[in-house]
Amino acid sequence: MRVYFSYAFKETFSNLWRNRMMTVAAVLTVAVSLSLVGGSLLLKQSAAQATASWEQSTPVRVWMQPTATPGEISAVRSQLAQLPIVKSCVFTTKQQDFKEARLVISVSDLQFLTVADMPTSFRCTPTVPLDALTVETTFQHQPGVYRVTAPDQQIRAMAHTIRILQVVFLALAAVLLLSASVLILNTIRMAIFTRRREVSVMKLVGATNWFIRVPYITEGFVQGLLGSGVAMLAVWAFHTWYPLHNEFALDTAKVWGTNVVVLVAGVGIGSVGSAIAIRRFLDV
Amino acid sequence: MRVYFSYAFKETFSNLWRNRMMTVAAVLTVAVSLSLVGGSLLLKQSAAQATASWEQSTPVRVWMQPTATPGEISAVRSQLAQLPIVKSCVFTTKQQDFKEARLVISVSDLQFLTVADMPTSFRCTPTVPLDALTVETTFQHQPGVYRVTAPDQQIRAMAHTIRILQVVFLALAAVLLLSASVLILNTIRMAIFTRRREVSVMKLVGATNWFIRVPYITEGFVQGLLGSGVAMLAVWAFHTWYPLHNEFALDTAKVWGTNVVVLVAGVGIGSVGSAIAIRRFLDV
Amino acid sequence: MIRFENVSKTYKNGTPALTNISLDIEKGEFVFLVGASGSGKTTFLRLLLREELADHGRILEAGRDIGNLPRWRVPYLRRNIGCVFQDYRLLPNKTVFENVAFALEVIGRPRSTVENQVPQILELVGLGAKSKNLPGELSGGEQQRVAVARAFVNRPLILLADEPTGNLDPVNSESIMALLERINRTGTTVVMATHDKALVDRMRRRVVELDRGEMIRDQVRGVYGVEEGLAI
Amino acid sequence: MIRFENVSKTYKNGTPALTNISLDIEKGEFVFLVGASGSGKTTFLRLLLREELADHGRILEAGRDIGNLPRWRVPYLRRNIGCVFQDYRLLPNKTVFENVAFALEVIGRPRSTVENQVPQILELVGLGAKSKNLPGELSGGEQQRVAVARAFVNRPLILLADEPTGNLDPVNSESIMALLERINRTGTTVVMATHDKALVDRMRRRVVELDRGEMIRDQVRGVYGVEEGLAI
Ligand SMILES: Nc1ncnc2c1ncn2[C@@H]1O[C@H](COP(=O)(O)OP(=O)(O)OP(=O)(O)O)[C@@H](O)[C@H]1O
Ligand SMILES: Nc1ncnc2c1ncn2[C@@H]1O[C@H](COP(=O)(O)OP(=O)(O)OP(=O)(O)O)[C@@H](O)[C@H]1O
Ligand SMILES: [Mg+2]
Ligand SMILES: [Mg+2]
Repeated sequence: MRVYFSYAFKETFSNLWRNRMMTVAAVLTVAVSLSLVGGSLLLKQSAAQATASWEQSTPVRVWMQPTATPGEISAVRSQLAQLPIVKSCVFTTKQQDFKEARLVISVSDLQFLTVADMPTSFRCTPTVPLDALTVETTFQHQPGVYRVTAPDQQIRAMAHTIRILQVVFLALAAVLLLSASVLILNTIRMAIFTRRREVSVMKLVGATNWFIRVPYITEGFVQGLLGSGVAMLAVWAFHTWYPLHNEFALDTAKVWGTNVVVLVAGVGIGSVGSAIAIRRFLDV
Repeated sequence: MRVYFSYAFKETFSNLWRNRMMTVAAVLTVAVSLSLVGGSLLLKQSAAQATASWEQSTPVRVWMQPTATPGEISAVRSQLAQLPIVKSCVFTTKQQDFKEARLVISVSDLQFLTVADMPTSFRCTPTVPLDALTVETTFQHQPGVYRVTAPDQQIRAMAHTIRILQVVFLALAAVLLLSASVLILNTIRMAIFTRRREVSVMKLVGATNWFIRVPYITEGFVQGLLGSGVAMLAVWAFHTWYPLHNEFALDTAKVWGTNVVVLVAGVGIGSVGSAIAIRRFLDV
Repeated sequence: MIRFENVSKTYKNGTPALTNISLDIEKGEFVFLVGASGSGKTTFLRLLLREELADHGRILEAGRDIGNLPRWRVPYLRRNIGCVFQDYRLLPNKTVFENVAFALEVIGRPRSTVENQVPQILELVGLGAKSKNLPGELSGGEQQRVAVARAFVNRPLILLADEPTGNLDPVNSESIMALLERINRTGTTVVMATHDKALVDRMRRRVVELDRGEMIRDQVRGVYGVEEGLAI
Repeated sequence: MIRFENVSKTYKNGTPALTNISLDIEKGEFVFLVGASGSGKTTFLRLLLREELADHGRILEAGRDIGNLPRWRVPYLRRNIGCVFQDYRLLPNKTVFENVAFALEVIGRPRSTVENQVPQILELVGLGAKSKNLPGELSGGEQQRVAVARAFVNRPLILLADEPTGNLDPVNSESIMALLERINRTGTTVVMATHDKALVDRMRRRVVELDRGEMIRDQVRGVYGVEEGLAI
């Protein structure tokens, strides 16, 4: 057994070195594909995080008329609580709104404002940003309601765009993983093809099937490992050199999580690709 | 000469067919890479278009005090005209603002509004959305200026994101084109490698170097052509099945333009890749 | 040791290579397989290695029907059979030493055995000085001798040799034949396909002649051909 | 036709293959190249094809120093030389017909010539029935005959044959030799490396003997070896 391990080890690395051009190409392929997968995952997470933060920062606001009766207010409140598309609502009193107004309105105008002038309002977070529109149409003509302000048109377009981008990134990641597998499979197929004669000789001198297979499998494994190593560096470099700002910024844990996915994918693709290639093309 | 053309033609296609597994793999590689390039180009154009449209729809607005003197107004106007970061400005009079206000404010409130109450304002389009901030700080404390409203925080974040995405897409496209070239080169290298014996025989029976080279070059060309054909279909399918909405929607001409780029890239990569592979590995 | 029972083999493209061959070879025998080019000699040897399967009939080796052998047992069958191929079948990426060592490594022999026996056998075939060369750097006859060394190195029970002297000058042929005889004397069964008339005539061993796939002669202490007149 | 002037060749790994060879071969001559395995016969032929370059000395073919030939002229040189290799060098993806036709297509012969001459030459080497087979589906001797057919088909000025009968039985050898003689009678210079003692002794043509890269004999109407005692 020890003899065999040392044989398989030696064989794997001498094959990798002998076909170093091909090794480099395979590693490069995996690296490119997995960098893209990693990048897509980062962007996807980042977009998801930004969307979540926007949901927090731009609530639908249901403004009550300054003259609204407590009955009208509590009617709206209970209705909001029942609406499934509304995640949570906070009621702001005239005092709170007045305080907020003082922060945004210039001092010269402030003299005309009194607490009584201020409307009261509900700040509501819809379950998904696009539901804001529904909230708006529902409460617009409610008695005692002055106006409903929802995140404006651009915010809505943006949320939509981000959802499309998420779909696109996921699709890209899937296609790229597939193509990386096909390419590793192909590389190993070519390796086997160029060594067909070698394999036939091995079979004739009495090598068992596993004896022949193992070096190819470890070869694919090493290629996958190297490729995902490069991809992990690329993901890390991307994260370091192009840090995303504001709501998009990702913390280190998420980047590491992405790198773990990249590593597992690379190693899996390498081993599975070579195993399939051997099954299909080696006939051992 | 006619004999030669028919030979090269026959040889190219019988090679493609004999190594059909490899042909499929190479075509797939090119197709995947170029689909991504095409997709990236589409998204880039779409993002650029959306940004442009937002620039139009959310101008920086410089509001004058209702009491501003004509001198103050013209001072602001000339200053705006000189600012290089401002693309264009429109002056809206009290009447126009009043008309606009009637569209957004509910009828019950309208009775309190008079034309005289309305401020006058400049709607300005900054050269790039992010310059809005500069306009804001510049005019905030100008005499006669009531307030400057700029596209809000989210819009700015969005513009920033889109610029990052453009960079990322361009980088992706570059990396993918590079990797597609490496992969075609590698495929043809492998093709040559597996046919090294064949080439050495050709040389020994007196085939000239061009005689040997041409079928490989046309082989690469055909692979590139097929690959970009598939990629063009993918781009078209993407455009048809996931139409982008609102500001992102692209017209057919732009999609065709992208497809032309994809085609040229595929054919170029195929021919150049095989030419380089032959130079490097065929030694003829 | 080896028994053919009404064996026939037709290749996939319809070429009949062997027709209804029945034959017994005892342990320790030395058999020459002769016949014109394309008469089925190589096919005969490939059937013994289970590189091809017979269409009809049975082939028994050491009492086992090799046609019924499960796939995973085939490598173990082959470990008892050494073979020298007409086209050498050396690994082009490995040196002469590695090519020969390979036959031992495959069956799990320890490194010490390999380092002991390989130089010895290479010396025996006259290639001690070329053990670090790649097969591409050898002459045709030298490659043939490497193939012979590889077939010998693990002392198989049966030795199949297809034209092992086809590319060798008379002197080198002679020494390879001497080696084959030595191996045969240790009890190894040797089956050798050859065109070398002088050699067969001189050795006077059992001769099996094939003609277009049929066995037309099986002669103890035979000669190469009966109609010698033609060859001159 | 062919002239060697103090030619030496050492391979990159330091193996000396030919040492200080000087030799003249006239147009229409038939020369046997003999010598032990590894003595440099194949190297001699490869130098003539400019597959390798000599380290020292000059090789002239039809009055031209082939060492000075620009690279792009090399294919045209080779069109005048037919060659049969020890390892056949057939294209494994092409059928027998295509392999032979290839030698004509490469030099731009029209389709009609190809379709006319190829079946003819295949008939001549006894492979008319196998023209649609791939080389992998042929026996060793049959592959060798395909190689011979390919070398003949475009009627070259010089014919180099490396062991063209190594894998052939005496009857087939005989017919190949008859073919080579016929070609030679039409004025083609033939250089043939061989180990077939019987054949050389019977033909009584010029014999050049190499020994470890040195030319030790150049005999008109010679025999295979002088020290025949050893071979028996
Ligand atoms: N793989 C194959 N597929 C189809 N036909 C084959 C194959 N191998 C051999 N043949 C045919 O089978 C017949 C016998 O071939 P075989 O190789 O056994 O002959 P042989 O006696 O070894 O000849 P030689 O002395 O020339 O080597 C030949 O006619 C050959 O063309
Ligand atoms: N490509 C090569 N690189 C290095 N050494 C080589 C190469 N080809 C041949 N040799 C060596 O050069 C010497 C002469 O080889 P060559 O092939 O010319 O012999 P040969 O006379 O044809 O022998 P044979 O009868 O066995 O074919 C041998 O010692 C061989 O090992
Ligand atoms: Mg044979
Ligand atoms: Mg030789």
